[in-house]
Amino acid sequence: MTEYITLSFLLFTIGAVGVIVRRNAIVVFMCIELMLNATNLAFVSFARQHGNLDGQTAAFFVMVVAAAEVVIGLAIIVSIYRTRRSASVDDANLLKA
Amino acid sequence: MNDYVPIVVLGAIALAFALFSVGIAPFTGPARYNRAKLDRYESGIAPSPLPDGGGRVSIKYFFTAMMFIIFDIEIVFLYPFAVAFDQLSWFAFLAVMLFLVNITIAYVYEWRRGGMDWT
Amino acid sequence: MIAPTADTPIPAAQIDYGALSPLLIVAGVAVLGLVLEAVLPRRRRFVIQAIVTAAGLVVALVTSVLVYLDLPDVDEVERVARGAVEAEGAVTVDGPGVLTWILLVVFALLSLGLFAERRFEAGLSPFTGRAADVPGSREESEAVTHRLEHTEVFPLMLFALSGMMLFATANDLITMFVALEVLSLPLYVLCAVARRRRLISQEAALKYFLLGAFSSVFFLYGAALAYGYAGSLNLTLIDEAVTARSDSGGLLLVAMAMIAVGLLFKIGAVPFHAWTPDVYQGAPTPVTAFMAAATKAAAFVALMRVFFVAFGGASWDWRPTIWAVAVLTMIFGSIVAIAQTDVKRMLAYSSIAHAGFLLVGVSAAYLGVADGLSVTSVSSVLFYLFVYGVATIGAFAIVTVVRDSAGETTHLAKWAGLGRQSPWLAGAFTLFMLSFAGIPLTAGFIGKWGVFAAAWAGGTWPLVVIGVLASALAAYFYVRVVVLMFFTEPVGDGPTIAAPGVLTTVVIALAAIATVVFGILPGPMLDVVQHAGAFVR
Amino acid sequence: MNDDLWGNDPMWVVLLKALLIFVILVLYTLFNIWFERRVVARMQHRVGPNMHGPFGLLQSLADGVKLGLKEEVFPKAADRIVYFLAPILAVVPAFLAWAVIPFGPEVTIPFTDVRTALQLTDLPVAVLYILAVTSVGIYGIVLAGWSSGSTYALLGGLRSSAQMISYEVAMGLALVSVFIFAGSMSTSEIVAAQEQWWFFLPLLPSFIIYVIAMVGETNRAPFDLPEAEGELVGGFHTEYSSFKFAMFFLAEYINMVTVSALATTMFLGGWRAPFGIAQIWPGANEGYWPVIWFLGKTLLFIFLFIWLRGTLPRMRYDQFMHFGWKWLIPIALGWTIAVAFMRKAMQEELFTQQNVLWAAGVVAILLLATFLIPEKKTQEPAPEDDHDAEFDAFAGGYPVPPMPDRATTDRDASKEVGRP
Amino acid sequence: MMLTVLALTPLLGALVLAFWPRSADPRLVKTIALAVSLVALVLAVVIAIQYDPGAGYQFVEEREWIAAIGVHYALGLNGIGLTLVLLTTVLTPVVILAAWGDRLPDPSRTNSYLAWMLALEGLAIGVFAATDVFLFYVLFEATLVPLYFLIGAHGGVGRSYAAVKFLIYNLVGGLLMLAAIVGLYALTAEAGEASFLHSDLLGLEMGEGTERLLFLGFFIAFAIKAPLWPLHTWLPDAAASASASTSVLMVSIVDKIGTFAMIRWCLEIFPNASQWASPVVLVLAVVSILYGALLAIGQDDLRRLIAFTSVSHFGFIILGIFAFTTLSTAGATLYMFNHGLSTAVLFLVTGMMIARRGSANISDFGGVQKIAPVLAGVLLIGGLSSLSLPGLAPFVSEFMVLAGTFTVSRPLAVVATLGIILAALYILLMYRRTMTGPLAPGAEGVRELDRREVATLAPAVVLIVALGFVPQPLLSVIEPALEPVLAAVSAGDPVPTQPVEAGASEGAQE
Repeated sequence: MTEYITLSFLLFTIGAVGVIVRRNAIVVFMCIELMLNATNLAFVSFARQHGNLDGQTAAFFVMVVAAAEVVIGLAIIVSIYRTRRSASVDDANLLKA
Repeated sequence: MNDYVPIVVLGAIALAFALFSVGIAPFTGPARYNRAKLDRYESGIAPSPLPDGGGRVSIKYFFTAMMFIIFDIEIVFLYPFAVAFDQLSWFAFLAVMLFLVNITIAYVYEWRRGGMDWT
Repeated sequence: MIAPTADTPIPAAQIDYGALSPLLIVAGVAVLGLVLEAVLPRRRRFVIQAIVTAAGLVVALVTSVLVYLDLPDVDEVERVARGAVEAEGAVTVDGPGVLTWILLVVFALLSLGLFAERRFEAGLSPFTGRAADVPGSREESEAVTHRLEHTEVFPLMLFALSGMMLFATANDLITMFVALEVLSLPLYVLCAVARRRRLISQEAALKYFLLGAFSSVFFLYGAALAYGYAGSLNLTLIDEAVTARSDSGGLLLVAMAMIAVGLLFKIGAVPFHAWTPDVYQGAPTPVTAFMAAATKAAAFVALMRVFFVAFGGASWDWRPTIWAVAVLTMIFGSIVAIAQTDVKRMLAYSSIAHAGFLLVGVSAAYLGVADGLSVTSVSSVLFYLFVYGVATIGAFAIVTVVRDSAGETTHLAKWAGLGRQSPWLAGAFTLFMLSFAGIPLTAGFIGKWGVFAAAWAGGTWPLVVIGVLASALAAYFYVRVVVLMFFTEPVGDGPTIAAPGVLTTVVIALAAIATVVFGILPGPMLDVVQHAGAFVR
Repeated sequence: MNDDLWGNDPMWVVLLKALLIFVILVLYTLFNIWFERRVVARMQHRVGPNMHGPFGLLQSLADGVKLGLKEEVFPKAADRIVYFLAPILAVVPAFLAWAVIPFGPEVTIPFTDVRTALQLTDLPVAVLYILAVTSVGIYGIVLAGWSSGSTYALLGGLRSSAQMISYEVAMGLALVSVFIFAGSMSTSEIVAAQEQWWFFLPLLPSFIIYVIAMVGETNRAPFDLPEAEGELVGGFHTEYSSFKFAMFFLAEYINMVTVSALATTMFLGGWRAPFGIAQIWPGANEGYWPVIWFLGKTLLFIFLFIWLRGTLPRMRYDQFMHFGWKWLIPIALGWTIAVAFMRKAMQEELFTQQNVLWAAGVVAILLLATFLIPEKKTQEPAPEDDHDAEFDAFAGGYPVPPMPDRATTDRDASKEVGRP
Repeated sequence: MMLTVLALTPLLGALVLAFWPRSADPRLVKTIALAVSLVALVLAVVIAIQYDPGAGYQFVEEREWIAAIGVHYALGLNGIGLTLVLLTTVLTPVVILAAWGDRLPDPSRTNSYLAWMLALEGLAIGVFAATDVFLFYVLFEATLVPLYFLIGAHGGVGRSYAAVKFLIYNLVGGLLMLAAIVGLYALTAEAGEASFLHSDLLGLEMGEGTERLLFLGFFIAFAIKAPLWPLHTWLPDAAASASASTSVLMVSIVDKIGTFAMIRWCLEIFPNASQWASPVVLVLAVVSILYGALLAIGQDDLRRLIAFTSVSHFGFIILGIFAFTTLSTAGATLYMFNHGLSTAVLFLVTGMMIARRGSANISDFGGVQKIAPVLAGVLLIGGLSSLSLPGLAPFVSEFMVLAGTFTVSRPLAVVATLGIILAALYILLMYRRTMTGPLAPGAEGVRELDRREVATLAPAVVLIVALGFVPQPLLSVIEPALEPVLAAVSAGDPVPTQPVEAGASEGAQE
């Protein structure tokens, strides 16, 4: 069982690093999705380990939420892209840090 | 877990076949260089340059994708419900119906606001 | 034909709809708003949507109060607590939770006044007519000439509100996560649809979204690990596992840390505050007001619920971290706010500082004395959230009023001399600033007093001392604004004060009255928050 | 599910079955191509391929070999890696879907005494698995379109994916009622549940929706917009040649067979002998015979595909999407709800079976009738100056040819303003 | 009810003025303000007459205010409070009368100027009468707001900076006290019922560490208020920027809250900690005395000079308080009153001088007594009272403080006495430079005092002289009130039963 957890943790870390390192909003966003899926993996593995269904149900909800997030997130990214022709996070710098 | 082993086997066979076919293509066919041949095809006229990133595509495709996601999620919920249908009480039944009503409302909203106009 | 076979029936969930009715009403009205959006003709949508939303909120408010009055007493051995776990363990309808509902609905009602204000933009709402248009394009000016308005903002706001309400009462980490997203997603959208300065608004939305999604994944992974540790996502059951733990609990520590990251982000605590100034500045001001007041309230109650109920048994593991975060947040927010030149950014940093003060109350984890009513972490934070929220909405309402030809003028230099031009407005703003600074006879003072009292009672007096010093720092920049408004000569023509519409006036007036009344006579409100009791588990 | 039946085959049996499926699919594809050409030819009063092999049966093989001997092209603008991988990504999932299709009941392998099911494996979520795996194939198409670096290919890929996902929803909804009746998503159990009644009878609307959706899913006429030769040249595979093109071709035909097989399994009783035969001949549902029934039923659907292709003109893209989103999906949704209520009513014994059948029939007829009602021109806020307005070829985002009475210029925004 | 009425009278007056139309005749507004303050004075006098010196807290009012956290609206006066209430009510009419001719930066805002003054008076009375520490704190902090606006909106050059500095310093102090009050709450809540009443807090049990911590919270707040070196730096800035009337209100009344509260809250509630801290405090007080005096000598700005003299005087007051002898403490209390008077005279007179000359620099004056002898005379009286010339009021109190301190610590008393000499130096130097010698160029415009100004200054001058000869009425009120305080402090002191003697022997040993 620990392999799955390790894998999920690895995926999560890769996603997190990606979010921090990458500059393209879409890529950042995909990294976040990767993290969500890593979470799902963890949920399902733990569900198996504990022998109850809570984790699997949780994975269900996570999928739905991830989908909703995709809809909203892509809409925002697309609208920014339409106005600026760039999806780089660094190009969005009207708000001073 | 063993249920999935045959799938892997079949997948391996298919993958091997596909890789082999695509892989031997350079050796089976002729290779005669021709600049026009390597250009993209545009009905016989000189191809117009593509903008970066493939250029813009209609936002309608985005709408379609979004709607698909919403409805696909709906289906994801409906399948377990359907499978367990006979074991479910009225409560679960009504809950899913309520869920469907909600989806329908979103659907009507999208329809009315022009999200499904393809013309 | 295939006969139905009911071999192992799955039992129906027991749900007390009465107790959950405020939540259901808000969500229901939001859905109703969508239907209206689909069926109403465009010209009449705005007014009807606003009225329906207001009516829904009022009904929700009334039912919340009724639910609150009807909460059953819990015979816990030690402390006063009222309420019960509902919906198969998913939601806890208890005193603090229902009180938070009431707060949230009140905040939403106040913000609604700003959402629905159509006096400033030549009779149009503060939201863009068609979010899909490229700013400055021909389509956009067309949208303006055709007087298009996004009336979806009302349902969106209600959806966010329902998420917040659920967030504050969720008794289950996955419910909490869903609520977190339900509250966040509409806010992301709302951030992006400002009528003026759309680029900034969209940028704010993007930042909010990316960072928000990032942090909620952390929350979720924390939940997954907590599940791995305890074998359940239910806060009560996690508590049992935590209390009975035998191992060192490395998994538990990581889980708590990750959950904390997610929650602290929503709260805007350092070092997870990076989004706050950008988003507060970029979002349409009504949205900022709503977000600043309501999100913070919901997130704080959720934070306390998770850490008091589920991880209460491990409080000595997490409290030092929260102390550190609280200290950092207070000091950082106060110091950086001093350097700000934009009102909205300054209020954003002030909100960070306030998150720190609130965390002081939380970190004490003081649950009160047995069988007695006293200031506890929960009650003091609730009171603070109320006064902070009211003053925040009031302050942002004033921000919407101070404008020049390009819309709101948020640069501080432009606010110079406001006191001469419209003493009432400047006076109200001063009042809110004083309340933020925690000057006696304003509600903010009692709020601060409460969290510090709870912290001291919880044995963290050094935090109280740091807290009061940070308050003094914070007071500096609040006072600076007052100085600017009253004692500085206006630059050029000074700010143009748009005559506030009835709605905005009412909002400002209500906020100001509440700030004064609860500053002078906080007794009834304090009684209420104390009688709310502890979290039910 | 029978636990000792699945996942306990010896490795060589698994290998054998997998190989068999692979071979069957390849051969079936060759056959289908020939079959299609012959049938279409017959419909058009032609003869069709008849030179190579008996009845020209080897024509497809010859074509395939010819395809393999063509020059392989890597277009200049292509993204080479993705361009290379796309056909593989299209074809492998097409094969994979067959892992859970039941060809027949449990049999003894000849020359041994090993008993095994005529099905590679089964999963509790087999149908879901099929849907998932076939969806992966869409990636192949989109990526092929994108990586070619050509406008036609890109548009074809986008259209294709838009179309497939649009009809996937209707298809998925149609399957819900099957699951309600079968109480399982395992293919073998669904077949088992159809022992008495094939589901296409009680679930006729589902069946019709499924059949329409499956045609849309496989990009076949009249829904073959992605490769619409007239407008998009070849769609997503415009720039492909040689074996890579062959892979897409193969994938399309396998997908056709896959959806047919799924239709057979879900609605036509799978490998069960047609109604009546089993009553006359008890052995019809045992041994290797069911494979015949199964392949026969599948071929029926293949014929339907061909028939449609020979009969119907291609739809316009907007008509196609309109049909999918505004007709199929609401009907599927409504029907699903109706099925759920009926089933619930049966559970509560409100209805006798008879009544249900009647009601189903009535509803089905009513629903069918709705197809006959011409669609109203609704809601369109009648463009005031439709004819005088300058025509915008890209108004909705898709290039639309100008009608004879309209002049082409740039944007006509007045129509858009009506809806924020 | 008497005290509430007394405190509410000016507050209501302030409210009336705030809403009075701005276009109204300024003289009418001023008259109203003066009338209100006189009413308050009359009320205060009535209270003083009714006051019975031997009966502890009187005119007590006690009502629940915020029941949830045990806060009461509790007022009551003892001798000390009465003294300071009298000081407040006496000085306010004087100040308003003095403000009659103030040229404000924005003349249309006379209303708010006077309204804030009245508000300050009301709040100050409340502070002196509050017997609930929470109420005390609220009013204590609330006094900042009027003063802040008085300095910031109606002050002179650099007012904005001065106002903010003033506010931040006092706020820091106030907030530290808030922390301590929070601590008190935690203690009482733990002990049972949360309460902030003075009477409930008296016998409160607390650990040594806690007590010291809480004591520090309170003490630092009061030390900032009553500018004790090194926390005094806000005062000179504020005084230099504020109008003369504001300065009087600030130094003579509001700063007294600091010393007053040291007696009422620090000594009574934290007797042990007060004992513990007294050596340090005494040293700081002496440093204050010398430091203030030395810096006063070096000042060229009249207002800053007076501000530094006040730092020095506050040093005496704090010295007296923390010497813990009946003599010194009573002297300190009396000193509060007297210092209020003498500083008021100084600030007002110099204010008039500055208004006439248009400059606050001593070097811009010279030989003024030739053209304005009455003005010079009043300045001299004020100055002499400030340097504690025998026969004027401050002498009595300063002597008492020094005498009391002497019994406790001879070295400190001796060093403090140096302060008197320095005081003579700065006052006389200032007087010589401004008033004697040849008339400085530019100082010709310094007119003689007019009748209103004489009327303004007269009451204070009269009181200074009168109290110089007959301090007994005030002392008779003060001393009984101090008894319980000293009893509390010495109860924590393990050895001596008679504080004076013990102190003396201690001093002798040193």
